[in-house]
Amino acid sequence: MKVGIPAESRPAERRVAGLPETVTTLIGAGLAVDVQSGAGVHARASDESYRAAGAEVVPQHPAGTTEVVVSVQPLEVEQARKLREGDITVSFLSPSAELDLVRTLAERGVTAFSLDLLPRVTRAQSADALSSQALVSGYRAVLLAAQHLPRFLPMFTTAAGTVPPAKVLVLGAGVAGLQAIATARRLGAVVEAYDVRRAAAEEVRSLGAKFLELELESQDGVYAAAQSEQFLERQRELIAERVAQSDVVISTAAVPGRKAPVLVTTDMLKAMTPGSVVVDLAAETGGNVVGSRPGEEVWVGEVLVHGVRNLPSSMPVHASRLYARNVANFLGLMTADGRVVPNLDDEVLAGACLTHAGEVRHAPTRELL
Amino acid sequence: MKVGIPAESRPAERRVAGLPETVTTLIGAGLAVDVQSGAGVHARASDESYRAAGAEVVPQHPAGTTEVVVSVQPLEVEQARKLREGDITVSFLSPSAELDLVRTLAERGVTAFSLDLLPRVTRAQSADALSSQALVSGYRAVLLAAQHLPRFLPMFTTAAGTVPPAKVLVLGAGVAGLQAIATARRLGAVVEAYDVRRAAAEEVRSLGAKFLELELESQDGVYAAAQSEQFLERQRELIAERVAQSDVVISTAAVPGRKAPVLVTTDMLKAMTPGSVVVDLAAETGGNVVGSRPGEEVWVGEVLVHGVRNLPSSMPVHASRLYARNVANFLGLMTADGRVVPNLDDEVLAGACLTHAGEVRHAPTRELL
Amino acid sequence: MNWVQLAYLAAALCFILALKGLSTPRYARAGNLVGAAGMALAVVTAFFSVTHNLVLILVAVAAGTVVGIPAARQVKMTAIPQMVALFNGVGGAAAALVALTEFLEVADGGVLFDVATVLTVLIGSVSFSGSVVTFLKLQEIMTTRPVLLPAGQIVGTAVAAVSALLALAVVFTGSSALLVLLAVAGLALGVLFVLPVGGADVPIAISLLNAFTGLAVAASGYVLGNTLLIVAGTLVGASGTILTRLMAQAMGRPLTNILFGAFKAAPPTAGGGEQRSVRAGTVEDVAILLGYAHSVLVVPGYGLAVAQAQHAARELAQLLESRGISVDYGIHPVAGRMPGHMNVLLAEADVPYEQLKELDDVNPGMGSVDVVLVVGANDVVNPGARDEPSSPIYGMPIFDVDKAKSVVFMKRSMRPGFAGVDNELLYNPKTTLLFGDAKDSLTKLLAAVKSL
Amino acid sequence: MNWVQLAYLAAALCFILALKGLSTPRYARAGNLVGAAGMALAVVTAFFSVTHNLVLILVAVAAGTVVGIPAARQVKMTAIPQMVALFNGVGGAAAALVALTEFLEVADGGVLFDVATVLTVLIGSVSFSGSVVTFLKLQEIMTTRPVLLPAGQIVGTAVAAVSALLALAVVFTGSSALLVLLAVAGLALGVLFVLPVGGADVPIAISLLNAFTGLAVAASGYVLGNTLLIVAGTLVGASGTILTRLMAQAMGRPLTNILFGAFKAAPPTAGGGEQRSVRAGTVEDVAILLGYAHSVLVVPGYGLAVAQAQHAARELAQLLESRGISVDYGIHPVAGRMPGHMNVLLAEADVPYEQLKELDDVNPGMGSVDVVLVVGANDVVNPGARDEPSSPIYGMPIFDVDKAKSVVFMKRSMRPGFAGVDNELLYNPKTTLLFGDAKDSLTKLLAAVKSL
Amino acid sequence: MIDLLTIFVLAVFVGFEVVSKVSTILHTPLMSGANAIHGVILVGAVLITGQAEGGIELVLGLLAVFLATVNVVGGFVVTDRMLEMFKGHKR
Amino acid sequence: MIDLLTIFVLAVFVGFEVVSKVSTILHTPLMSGANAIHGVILVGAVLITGQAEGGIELVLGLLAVFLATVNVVGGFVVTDRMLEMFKGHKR
Ligand SMILES: NC(=O)c1ccc[n+]([C@@H]2O[C@H](COP(=O)([O-])OP(=O)(O)OC[C@H]3O[C@@H](n4cnc5c(N)ncnc54)[C@H](OP(=O)(O)O)[C@@H]3O)[C@@H](O)[C@H]2O)c1
Ligand SMILES: NC(=O)c1ccc[n+]([C@@H]2O[C@H](COP(=O)([O-])OP(=O)(O)OC[C@H]3O[C@@H](n4cnc5c(N)ncnc54)[C@H](OP(=O)(O)O)[C@@H]3O)[C@@H](O)[C@H]2O)c1
Ligand SMILES: NC(=O)c1ccc[n+]([C@@H]2O[C@H](COP(=O)([O-])OP(=O)(O)OC[C@H]3O[C@@H](n4cnc5c(N)ncnc54)[C@H](O)[C@@H]3O)[C@@H](O)[C@H]2O)c1
Ligand SMILES: NC(=O)c1ccc[n+]([C@@H]2O[C@H](COP(=O)([O-])OP(=O)(O)OC[C@H]3O[C@@H](n4cnc5c(N)ncnc54)[C@H](O)[C@@H]3O)[C@@H](O)[C@H]2O)c1
Repeated sequence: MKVGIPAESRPAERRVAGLPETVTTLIGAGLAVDVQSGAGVHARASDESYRAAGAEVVPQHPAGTTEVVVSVQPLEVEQARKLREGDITVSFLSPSAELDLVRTLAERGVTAFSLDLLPRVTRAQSADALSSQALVSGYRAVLLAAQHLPRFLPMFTTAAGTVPPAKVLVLGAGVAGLQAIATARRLGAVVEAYDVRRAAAEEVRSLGAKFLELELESQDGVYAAAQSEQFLERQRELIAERVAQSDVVISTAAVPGRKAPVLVTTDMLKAMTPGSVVVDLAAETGGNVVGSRPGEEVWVGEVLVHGVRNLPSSMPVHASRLYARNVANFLGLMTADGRVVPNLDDEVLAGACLTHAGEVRHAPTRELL
Repeated sequence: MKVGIPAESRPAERRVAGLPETVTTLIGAGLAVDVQSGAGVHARASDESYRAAGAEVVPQHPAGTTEVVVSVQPLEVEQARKLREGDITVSFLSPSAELDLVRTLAERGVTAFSLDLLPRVTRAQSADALSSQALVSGYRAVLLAAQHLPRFLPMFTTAAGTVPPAKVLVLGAGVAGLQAIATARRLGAVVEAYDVRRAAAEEVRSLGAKFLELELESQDGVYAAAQSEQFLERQRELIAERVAQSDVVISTAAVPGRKAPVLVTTDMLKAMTPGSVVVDLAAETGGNVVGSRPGEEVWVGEVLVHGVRNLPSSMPVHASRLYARNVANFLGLMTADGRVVPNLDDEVLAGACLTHAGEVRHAPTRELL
Repeated sequence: MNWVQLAYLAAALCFILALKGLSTPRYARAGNLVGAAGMALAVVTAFFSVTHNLVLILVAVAAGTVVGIPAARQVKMTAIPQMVALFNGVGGAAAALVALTEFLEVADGGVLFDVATVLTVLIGSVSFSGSVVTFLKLQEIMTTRPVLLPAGQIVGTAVAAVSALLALAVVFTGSSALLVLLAVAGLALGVLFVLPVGGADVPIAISLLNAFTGLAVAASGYVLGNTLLIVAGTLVGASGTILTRLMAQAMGRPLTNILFGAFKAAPPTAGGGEQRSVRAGTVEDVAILLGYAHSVLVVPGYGLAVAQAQHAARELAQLLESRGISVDYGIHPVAGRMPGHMNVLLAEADVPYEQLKELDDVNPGMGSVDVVLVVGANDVVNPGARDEPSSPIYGMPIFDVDKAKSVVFMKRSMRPGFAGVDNELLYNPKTTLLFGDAKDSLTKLLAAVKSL
Repeated sequence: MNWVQLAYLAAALCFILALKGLSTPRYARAGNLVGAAGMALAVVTAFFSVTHNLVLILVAVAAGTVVGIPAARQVKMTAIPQMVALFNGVGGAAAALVALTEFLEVADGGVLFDVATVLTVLIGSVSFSGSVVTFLKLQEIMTTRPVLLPAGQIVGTAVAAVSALLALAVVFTGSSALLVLLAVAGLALGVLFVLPVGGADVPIAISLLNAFTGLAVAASGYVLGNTLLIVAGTLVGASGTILTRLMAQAMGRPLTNILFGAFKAAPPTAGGGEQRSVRAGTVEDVAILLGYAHSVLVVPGYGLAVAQAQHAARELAQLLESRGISVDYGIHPVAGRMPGHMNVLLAEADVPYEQLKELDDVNPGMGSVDVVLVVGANDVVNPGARDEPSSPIYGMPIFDVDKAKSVVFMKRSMRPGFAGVDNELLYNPKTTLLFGDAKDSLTKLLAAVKSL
Repeated sequence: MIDLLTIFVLAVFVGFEVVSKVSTILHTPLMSGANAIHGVILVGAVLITGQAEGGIELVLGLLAVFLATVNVVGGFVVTDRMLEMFKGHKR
Repeated sequence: MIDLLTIFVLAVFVGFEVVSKVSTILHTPLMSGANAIHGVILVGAVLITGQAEGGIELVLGLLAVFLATVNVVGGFVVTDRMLEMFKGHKR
């Protein structure tokens, strides 16, 4: 069976779903690989290097010519139309934003896996592309903030006076948030973080940062759901107070499958020191910060709000490397004897499967259609 | 006596030579201060804050209306023409590039101090603006490189595989170089550095980085002078070998009053991994890297060469803060009883003095005229 | 005559040095040899005072040797404690016999003589019968559980009272028959003393009986007027007492409890673990394990991060390296709670990148790793992920630390890790648990390894 | 009679406990008190054996008390060593007198008695005269430099030979006159023994003489057949010997050298420093200084960076804090070799930002800082920058650490810092130098403070 | 008698001091070594048997010699075996 | 005699063990304390003087008592003064 790796066509996408090293892995598993010419250009993988790894470099998109198509972004609908029944596709599908595509895939009987639906169980970790890309986002978010900040992150005592360390506030301590905490601490900032998950407190402290405790206790549960009004009010107060004290705010709060919670209001931004920087990693799903727009820098008073769009793409070599391995590991879960045969009894595959045999298997998406 | 702080007029200069806090210091020393409206805009110091500190905010450039003019960049010749005999100016004057200005200042009998000529003796450290701005440059250079690098600086072992740490090579371990080393190490990179100064080896190691030893010994001396051909050859070999192994090169080598030494050739760049980043802090004085141009990003093959121009300006708040304190401390050296009266017998003032009483006192500049 | 005394004094010196040596790992073996040399000197010297029965005595010594050496040589390492108990018991019996015999030989030795005799016989018998019972327990010839006789306390008190009365009677009457009765009472007392002791406490009981025998020997020294016996016996008595206290402390059982008949059943040291037993070690145990290893693998996990123990871990590793031990860190892809969690921490602590090893670097050679130090990790070393298809973490690659020669687990409790599944490795006989906050434990370990 | 012996035994026990107590800072005072109590018990007991001259004896005791207490009370702290020497000397003299008197009283005590007497008199006299000379030296009544007599070795050997002959003669003849002569020879020997000892070594000599007195007392115990004197004297003799060795080690002078007449002049411990003397301390000294301080200021400099000692410094600071000591770091604007050098290092070691203090935070309160720990800094604490207008660094603000109660300087040598100027602070009497690589020294300090 | 008591007291001190800082791992070997040392009762056994005029004393004495020998010999050998782990590793 | 020798040997051990781990700062106080302890010669001095029948023995004995008292009293007091620095600081 053949796996196809297209050059990404969505705007500003610089990653690629397979690299020469994962091509080697796939070929080792008995598969053949087609790579669209130029697919790895941003990830610094030349066509020759793919060839050297054993892939065939083809000029066109591999949809319709390979049984499996792996990509970072969802396929374009026109490419999806070329897929044949039983073909498999693996990508971030963001189904709620791609309903046309989902319909097409279902109609054509394609087995479509969306890595953003992957169950976060232990066994699936090596295929967990959300985690691996969030790692990149967290790291880059701090670099972005440091770059835009007109001041130092670390403290310096020098002959020309002492510069205090910058204060960084991280809202949401998931994978990206934790990595942002770690990176900001590396650069010498004083970091504090807030999250609604109970376990987050210990996790934040395990990185040497301060966790902001809401006096009021939240309902337990891995992911935060809607909360009581009292809770939300106390949360707003706390965040308002801490935002005003911070030089940098990095917000990463998200609730899977929903709009991101709004945590930082315009008033809060106005209370910040002039020149402060806010990086909103949740901008693409609605934003944690009022007024942030994905891919844009907005000045709110004297505060720069950077709404993030596809941050991993800004570091294509390593982001692709992690993603490509995730994809290879994911294919590994369903490859045997040189054939990719998904067993949908496997909870991991079942969870990640969006459409199969003409059916939309993901309930929330089905409801949206 | 009055000190004037103009808004900087040179392109892309975002710093300012005085901030409300240093205005307070100057007023405390018995001086009055005029600030040109909008001078502190990038450094996030509003006209009100200057007023609150006791300064008068004036609409025009203070040249000709105050006895002392302090600035970051050299004055424009037209402003210099307004200065009266005996007026004092303090700035980075870069005399070799500003011969017209030097002539004007000398003709008008202005006492001009150039902070880039300040002797680097212990007592002058608090006025050493070259050091304080180099600190900023070293820090920003690493952020710049990290930002452009398509890969991580730190190492990560994750479920999607292990990413090795990036290798950073710092050429020239002066103030900026050392700070670059420290910042890159903070971000988790593996850092090595090279310098011709003998003492640099220990200084580099004192930051936990590796120092590249040339088997051949250099002539001793604080600043590196021209070297033997054999030495230069061995140096080229060593640098070529290490550049090829590096993901990031940050070059800061400089020889005061001369063109920067050329250390990295185009061939060396071509041997680097695709996607590598070179930041040339010496670009403004000729460049350590062949082909680097100040303020431009040049692709040499698949390597990005960033020629730096005025990096401190990219972080105006803290760069201004350090610079303004340097300037205040410098004025402090010659202020008594509310009057600024330079005593040119003082080695520090004498060293920094470029023109005085119609005379160009800095020998190399005099020769150029 | 005088040189005989000097020889005895020299022997006593050897014994002191022997105990001193035995208290430090470095000189322990030498100490034992010095002790043996002192003993040889003492025994040879004693033969110069023999006027009768030389041949018979030599035969008895030969017989003892023929029995003792093979027994000591062939016993399995795991059965050594009961063997020590047995040797201790026969020593106690010998002391009692010596006093008894001397009592028979000497007409009237005065009150102090009688008192010393009575003490020797009583303590010697207690030590003998007590040791035999501990032997039976450890050898599992009888149950290892505490045996609580009905009205045990009362019977014990009664026997003790009878012994006391008999002892007084012997001192006043000088009757040998009563002395023999006293010996019998002592035997009973010894049995009653040890019966209620449960499995884990038996070694403490042995140590106490050992100190008893020392005292019996010292008392017999008074009986015979022999300073060597006094000195050696007292040494053993004193050091044995201290040792018993140290052992009790190490197991978290206050000695007073044990001395005052509270040899009741106590739960094993650790908290949960349902029915199954785990081995909890002390900092010193682990320190010696590490200090005498050739290669150590540190496997950090989320607990390292929670404890912020990265600096302490690096310090310990450096200390071990400075002692010529090779140390690596095994970094699991999902250790911690975010990708690269361990990298961040260890970079902060300045651990050289070259020491960070991945699964594939380490697992093939795991068999030759002497000690794996699991610092607050759990899921990433859980063999269930490899061996139990039913486990929710089945299929995750792990560090096969169960294949190393020994494993030290640092955690605070028996609670599971992130995945919430029990870890078989905790119950592995190779595993020593070191309970407590990881930073705390590491700091203590550091001090302990330094003082090796 | 028997209870007298028991009282003596109890006193001996007190002495043992006293020495034990005196070996640990925590119990040192208590130990001294226990010793005094034991002494009181022993002396009171002795009075029960007094049959003659009770009043005279009481008068003598009263006189001794009247002389001893004020002497001990009023002596300046700096003059204590010579006072100890003097007390030691009179003790030696007393022992010699006791033996001499007993020799006069007892007709013929046998060879062992004679040998013990001879030893007591000889050692006691040596101790007395030797102590007197050390007193004179330390009190600077005579020169503190080594006095090397012409042909000193030969004279010494001759006097020693004469003493030996006299000793033998006394044993064989039993002549009291010869014994007095022996005492005189002993006095000469003591003088000869101490004369060549130079300033710094005098305390070692005192300690050795102290051990000598102990032995003299033990020997006198044989003379009098008194076990208490034997035990107490031996204890002092043994512990004094060990102590002498430890002191010699701490000063880096092998004891063998000292014992074999090599009491030659030796240069002060440190390397350069031209003529002027500096005080180099040991790790233990500094550890106790730190362990008993209330506030400590760490001033790091370029040397901390060179040694990469940031982690070790932070560990030490944390340890001190855990003992309730307040610790701050004084960060000088130009410490190190680049702006913010210390910040980078201390951030890496995770030192909380709140502990980083600047010049203005620290200097006003410097007078109340107990110990300033200067870790590889130099120029930034050089008082010349403040006080000497001619200094090339004049005008640079510094940490006024010379105003703190004491200063510990960690560096490798007497070499100056970046500015190349000598630092007066090194010669300040408040300053203790701890030579060696800063990381090394800090690591050792850490262990030493832990073991306090 | 008081001398013997003094000896006793001093020996107690020596016994205490000498083992007071032993690490856990050496508990068992130390106990075993001490156990071998109290086998010194063999000296007593030899002495009394060497003076026994026959009869019950001789029998008891010989038994004591036998038992004490087992204690001594077994004790030292078993201790040595336990201590093998400390052999050969250079620091 | 052999008992006294045994006592001597044991006391040597106790003396060694008891001070073998003292830290530098305690060297001088320990020396001074030991110095006070050997003032126990006062006991000997009292004993012989208490039996002296007058004459030279009495004079020598009284002198010994005086000197020994100075040793004892001065020794303990001076040691206590030295140890004042360890007073009162709680860990
Ligand atoms: N790396 C990632 O990206 C990521 C993300 C999310 C989840 N995970 C999951 O997290 C787990 C990581 O495995 P792991 O072995 O690192 O951690 P783990 O399995 O969660 O075990 C951590 C252990 O550390 C102990 N501990 C906690 N605090 C401690 C302290 N202060 N001192 C000493 N011990 C302490 C805990 O035991 P006590 O409570 O008894 O002390 C616990 O058993 C995996 O299951 C992985 O799937 C990983
Ligand atoms: N901060 C800046 O931006 C900057 C830049 C350039 C120059 N400076 C100058 O550098 C100086 C800084 O003052 P400072 O007090 O930090 O340093 P310093 O005066 O240079 O003194 C450093 C001391 O550390 C000792 N040392 C070196 N390596 C050591 C090691 N491994 N272990 C222990 N000690 C070690 C050295 O003594 P031994 O050799 O005896 O060990 C030396 O005396 C100032 O004079 C400043 O003007 C500063
Ligand atoms: N078992 C595994 O293998 C595995 C792998 C990856 C992640 N996870 C778990 O999932 C968690 C979340 O991962 P993620 O990064 O994808 O999360 P995410 O991106 O969905 O959300 C980021 C964070 O925002 C928080 N958040 C939501 N609403 C908030 C609010 N109103 N205010 C503040 N914070 C809010 C969430 O609690 C979460 O921690 C991780 O922390 C981890 O524990 C598990
Ligand atoms: N005493 C003080 O107060 C004080 C203050 C600041 C700096 N300094 C000293 O001055 C030194 C230089 O400071 P700077 O940062 O202004 O220097 P710089 O910017 O002039 O030069 C940067 C570095 O480039 C190096 N260099 C020159 N030619 C080179 C070549 N061919 N190859 C490699 N490296 C080369 C120089 O040695 C120098 O270290 C500092 O390191 C410091 O020691 C002293």
